[in-house]
Amino acid sequence: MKKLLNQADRYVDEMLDGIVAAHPELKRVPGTQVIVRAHPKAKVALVSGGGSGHEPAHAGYVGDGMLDAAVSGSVFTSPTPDQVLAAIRAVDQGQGVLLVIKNYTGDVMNFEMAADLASMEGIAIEKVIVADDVAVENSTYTVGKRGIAGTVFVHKIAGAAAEAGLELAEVKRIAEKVIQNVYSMGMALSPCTVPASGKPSFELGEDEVEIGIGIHGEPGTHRESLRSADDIVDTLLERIFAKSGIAPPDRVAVMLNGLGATPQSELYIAYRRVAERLAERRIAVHKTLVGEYMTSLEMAGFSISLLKLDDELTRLLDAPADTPAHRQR
Amino acid sequence: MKKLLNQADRYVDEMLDGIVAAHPELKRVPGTQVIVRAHPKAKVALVSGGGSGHEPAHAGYVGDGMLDAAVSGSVFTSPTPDQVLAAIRAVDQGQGVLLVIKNYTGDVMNFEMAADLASMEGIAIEKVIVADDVAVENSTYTVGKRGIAGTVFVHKIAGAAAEAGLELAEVKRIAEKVIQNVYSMGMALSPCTVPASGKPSFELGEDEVEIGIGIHGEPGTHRESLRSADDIVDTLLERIFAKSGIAPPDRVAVMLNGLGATPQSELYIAYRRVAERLAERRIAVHKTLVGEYMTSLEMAGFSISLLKLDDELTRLLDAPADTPAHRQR
Amino acid sequence: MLTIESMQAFIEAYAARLEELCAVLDDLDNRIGDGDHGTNMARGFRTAADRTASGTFQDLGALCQTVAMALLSSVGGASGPLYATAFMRFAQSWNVCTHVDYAKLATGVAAALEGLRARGKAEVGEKTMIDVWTPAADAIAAHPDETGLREAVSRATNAALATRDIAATKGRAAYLGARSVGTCDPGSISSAMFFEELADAIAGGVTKTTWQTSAL
Amino acid sequence: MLTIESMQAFIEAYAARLEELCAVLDDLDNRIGDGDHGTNMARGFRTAADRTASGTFQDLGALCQTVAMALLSSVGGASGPLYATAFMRFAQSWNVCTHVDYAKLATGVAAALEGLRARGKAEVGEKTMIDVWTPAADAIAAHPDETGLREAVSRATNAALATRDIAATKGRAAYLGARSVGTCDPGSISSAMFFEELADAIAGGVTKTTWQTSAL
Ligand SMILES: Nc1ncnc2c1ncn2[C@@H]1O[C@H](COP(=O)(O)OP(=O)(O)O)[C@@H](O)[C@H]1O
Ligand SMILES: Nc1ncnc2c1ncn2[C@@H]1O[C@H](COP(=O)(O)OP(=O)(O)O)[C@@H](O)[C@H]1O
Ligand SMILES: [Mg+2]
Ligand SMILES: [Mg+2]
Ligand SMILES: [Mg+2]
Ligand SMILES: [Mg+2]
Repeated sequence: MKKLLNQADRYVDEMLDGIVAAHPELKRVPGTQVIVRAHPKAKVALVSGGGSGHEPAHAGYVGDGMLDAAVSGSVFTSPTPDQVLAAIRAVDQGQGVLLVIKNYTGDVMNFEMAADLASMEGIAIEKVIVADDVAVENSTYTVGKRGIAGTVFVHKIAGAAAEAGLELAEVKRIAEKVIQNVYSMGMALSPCTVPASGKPSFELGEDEVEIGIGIHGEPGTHRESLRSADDIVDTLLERIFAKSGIAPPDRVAVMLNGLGATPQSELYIAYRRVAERLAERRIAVHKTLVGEYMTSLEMAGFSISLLKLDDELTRLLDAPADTPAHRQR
Repeated sequence: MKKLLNQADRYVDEMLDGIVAAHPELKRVPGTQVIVRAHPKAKVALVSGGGSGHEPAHAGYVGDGMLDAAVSGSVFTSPTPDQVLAAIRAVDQGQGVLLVIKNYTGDVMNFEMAADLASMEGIAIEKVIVADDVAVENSTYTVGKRGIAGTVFVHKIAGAAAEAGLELAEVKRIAEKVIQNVYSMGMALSPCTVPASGKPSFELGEDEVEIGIGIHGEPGTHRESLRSADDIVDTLLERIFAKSGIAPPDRVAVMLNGLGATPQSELYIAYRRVAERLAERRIAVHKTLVGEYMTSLEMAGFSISLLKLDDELTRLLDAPADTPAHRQR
Repeated sequence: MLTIESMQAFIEAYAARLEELCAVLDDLDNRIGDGDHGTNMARGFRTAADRTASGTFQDLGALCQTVAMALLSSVGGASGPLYATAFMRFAQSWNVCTHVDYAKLATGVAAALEGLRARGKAEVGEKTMIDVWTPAADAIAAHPDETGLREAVSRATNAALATRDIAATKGRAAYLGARSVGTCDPGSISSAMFFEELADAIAGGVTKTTWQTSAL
Repeated sequence: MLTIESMQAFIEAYAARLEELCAVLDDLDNRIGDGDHGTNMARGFRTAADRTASGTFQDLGALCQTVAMALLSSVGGASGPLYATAFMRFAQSWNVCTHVDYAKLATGVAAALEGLRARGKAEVGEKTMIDVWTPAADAIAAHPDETGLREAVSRATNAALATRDIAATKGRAAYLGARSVGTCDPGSISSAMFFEELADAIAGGVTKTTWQTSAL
């Protein structure tokens, strides 16, 4: 896999420089891998992050109506506690900070250590852990579900809550509500290659696909032979319906998320089927996002996320946002 | 190359259905491959289009402040005149229609035939032909430069002019001004595969790249060995500077456009260098767009476009837009 | 003699030939263009054949106009307007004729060539279908008889193969500059097939080229 | 005996070993995780080695605390907080000591294990580094002498290899379910290397496993 880069060990650093060069409304906290708004607001602050390689997540969601800071680790590697702490310090306006963590052992441990350090400095800190991936069985004996693309809905809705001036406990309650109601599942047609290793994350035959894929190039829950877009969508949706119990008269927001190399044309071909199936089941769609929201470098594939909405979530989902990766008025 | 599709010959049709399913603010003219705004406005109308496979171009730019209709041909194949005519008829509000054509023999001929038919129906029609690709030598003896990603600036700026209520001749003048001032060049790290053929558009060795690539999977002007992102950016920029004569005190808008499979992280790594070089040359950057704006299916690679701005273009570039692929407030 | 029936047979035969050799034309276009010429042509002439096979036509004018409109609304790309233009010119030349002799055939082909040149603004030597239509039209004009028609096929074939050595200055292959040398122009190959099938439908007994990618 | 010097030597040796075997650990992690364990560990211990090589330290507590902070700020991922926690527990156990005997070594390793368990909430048998640290700590605790230390190395090695047959229930490999069987846990292998290098720095003469991907 050819890469457009200078040196693998400068990949994240140069990417972050590029982001702030392209978006003057963002800035980088000097000496860190933390991106913050150039013009902070007096409100509860939202910090998210994780390994790099998921762009536009997470720095692309920093801005009005969404995040206040994004912390980027090495590619697919959770950022270290000192980086997370730097983000917390940079954005705290005295009204507290909510950490949005995706449920991976590494992310959870590093963010929690940072939260402990921040608490010791007297910063009011709360955290939520996103676990939307229904591919993985949830059980108290295992690590539980992963956090994947559904995280973007947490950024959007909790971000709107914070922007509206709600206090930390309320913003956290709303973020938790999103997490309770969002269900995702993904698949890959091809692997991705971490720049430092230079090797594909797995090998797939010319007519094989991975079902139940995460966002770090890990293999999925199982391998299948390539079928039609409609069949693949049906497979993912069946599991999402089974795990979520979403049924009429539920109203949902849908995200059809490209993992990196799948053309938008194909994402829309897949979305067409999603819309068809939701219509068949008489589940109303309030809002649709189709595009690259949470990627795995240049992996080909996609994920579907359904978010079950109530009036509160709907109102916050519809609130304006103005960030590099998501704008709505 | 694995594809997420049902049948190759339903690729475009299903994609268009997916687009209107995802974006209720758009609708499809029944029985055609034309996407229009669901709520048309009384103003000069803008119609653009071309082959499919360039998503989000062109349907993604239909909406407030940009296009009124997008016509999609088969993948990488200009739409037929009857389709273009259907688009013209659908959007004409009596104030005339401007066709935005990219400079390819097929597009020019098909759109011009449609323009002739529309004129015969008494519709006021004008056209502009975008030719921003500096990779190709311009000469009166050849087909001239191609139209590539710079077209998006034409959509944005002429779209803002039309939205502001300017009359057809004025909108055309402004579109021409953008075309005169926009310069682009691209490169590919890997080919793409047209669904109907199922074969990659060209073969590249593990350390080869194509320089001066178009957006239809054609090979570029020459092949080189893979170098660092900075070196590649420098190569493209040198030629853009040489052909455009852009120099201080010029002010520019920049687009760093991903061709499909290149991760956003790498686009930002490339943009970092663009910003660095522009700063060295003391060329002021007024606005930057980094992302996928005009793609070639799942080709890996990118293009750089520089648009030289004056006050009029700047004002129109900064006007609001609200379309699936480009929103600004 | 070209009749309504032989014209219908030609359209069907050419459509079938394009379907058979679709991958060859796509491959050529892949090398120096965007890989869709075979797909475009097969789609277009299949549409035309379906619309003309069933219909009854008063004259060759009406038949050729139907083909032209079918091509215009189904091909797209560069080849769509070009081949459609050729058939529009046939339609004008053969209006009110239920059959045409070799002299009128020559006039029709000459008119089609003129239409192609007007539409595409290419000259001989630019590596486009003009390189094939020009010698073919010349041959029929010089000898408006069966010999002339067979001569047109052989000149068309040779001219199509000769595009291999030309650097394109028109059409999509022009963007490759010197890199377009070494591959035959796909539109020229489809045009040579066009004359093979046309002559076979009119006069019969044409030995058809195999058009294998490796030789193009 | 573990001294400040042998601890410094250990950190340097372990960093070099991780650099050498980085690709092996990345490969393992590629198969059942996200392919970065070698890169993470090499980056972290190189940082730690650079910070400890030059410095002068009052006691093993200060040295281990420096290592912990270096790991914490340079590794990330799951392994960062885990190995950092182990060194924080070493630091607490060996505070104010300039050298420790085997008994204190045993206490320190036991404290580190307890820290790892508290941090990662994994039990033996879940295919994590806990599977290696547990028998190693037990062996040193049972025989707080050179024999015990060598026994710890051999148990660590065997336990690391035995993770191949386990289906992961903690860490990233857990998402693969049964598919994680057949590949050794990368963190267990890096932990086995840890005990090899530690024992070699303290007692010398340890025969090191080659850790070839094909055997893991
Ligand atoms: N200006 C022109 N005049 C005549 N023929 C042309 C011209 N431009 C292109 N062609 C012909 O069209 C062919 C390409 O057709 P096709 O691949 O279907 O369209 P596109 O180039 O739009 O993909 C070329 O091989 C060439 O023979
Ligand atoms: N909960 C846990 N408890 C103990 N060790 C764990 C736990 N989760 C993961 N590990 C260890 O961490 C290793 C993976 O580390 P690394 O690849 O660096 O981090 P990441 O999984 O974040 O990419 C695993 O091989 C395993 O040994
Ligand atoms: Mg990792
Ligand atoms: Mg084409
Ligand atoms: Mg073509
Ligand atoms: Mg890992």
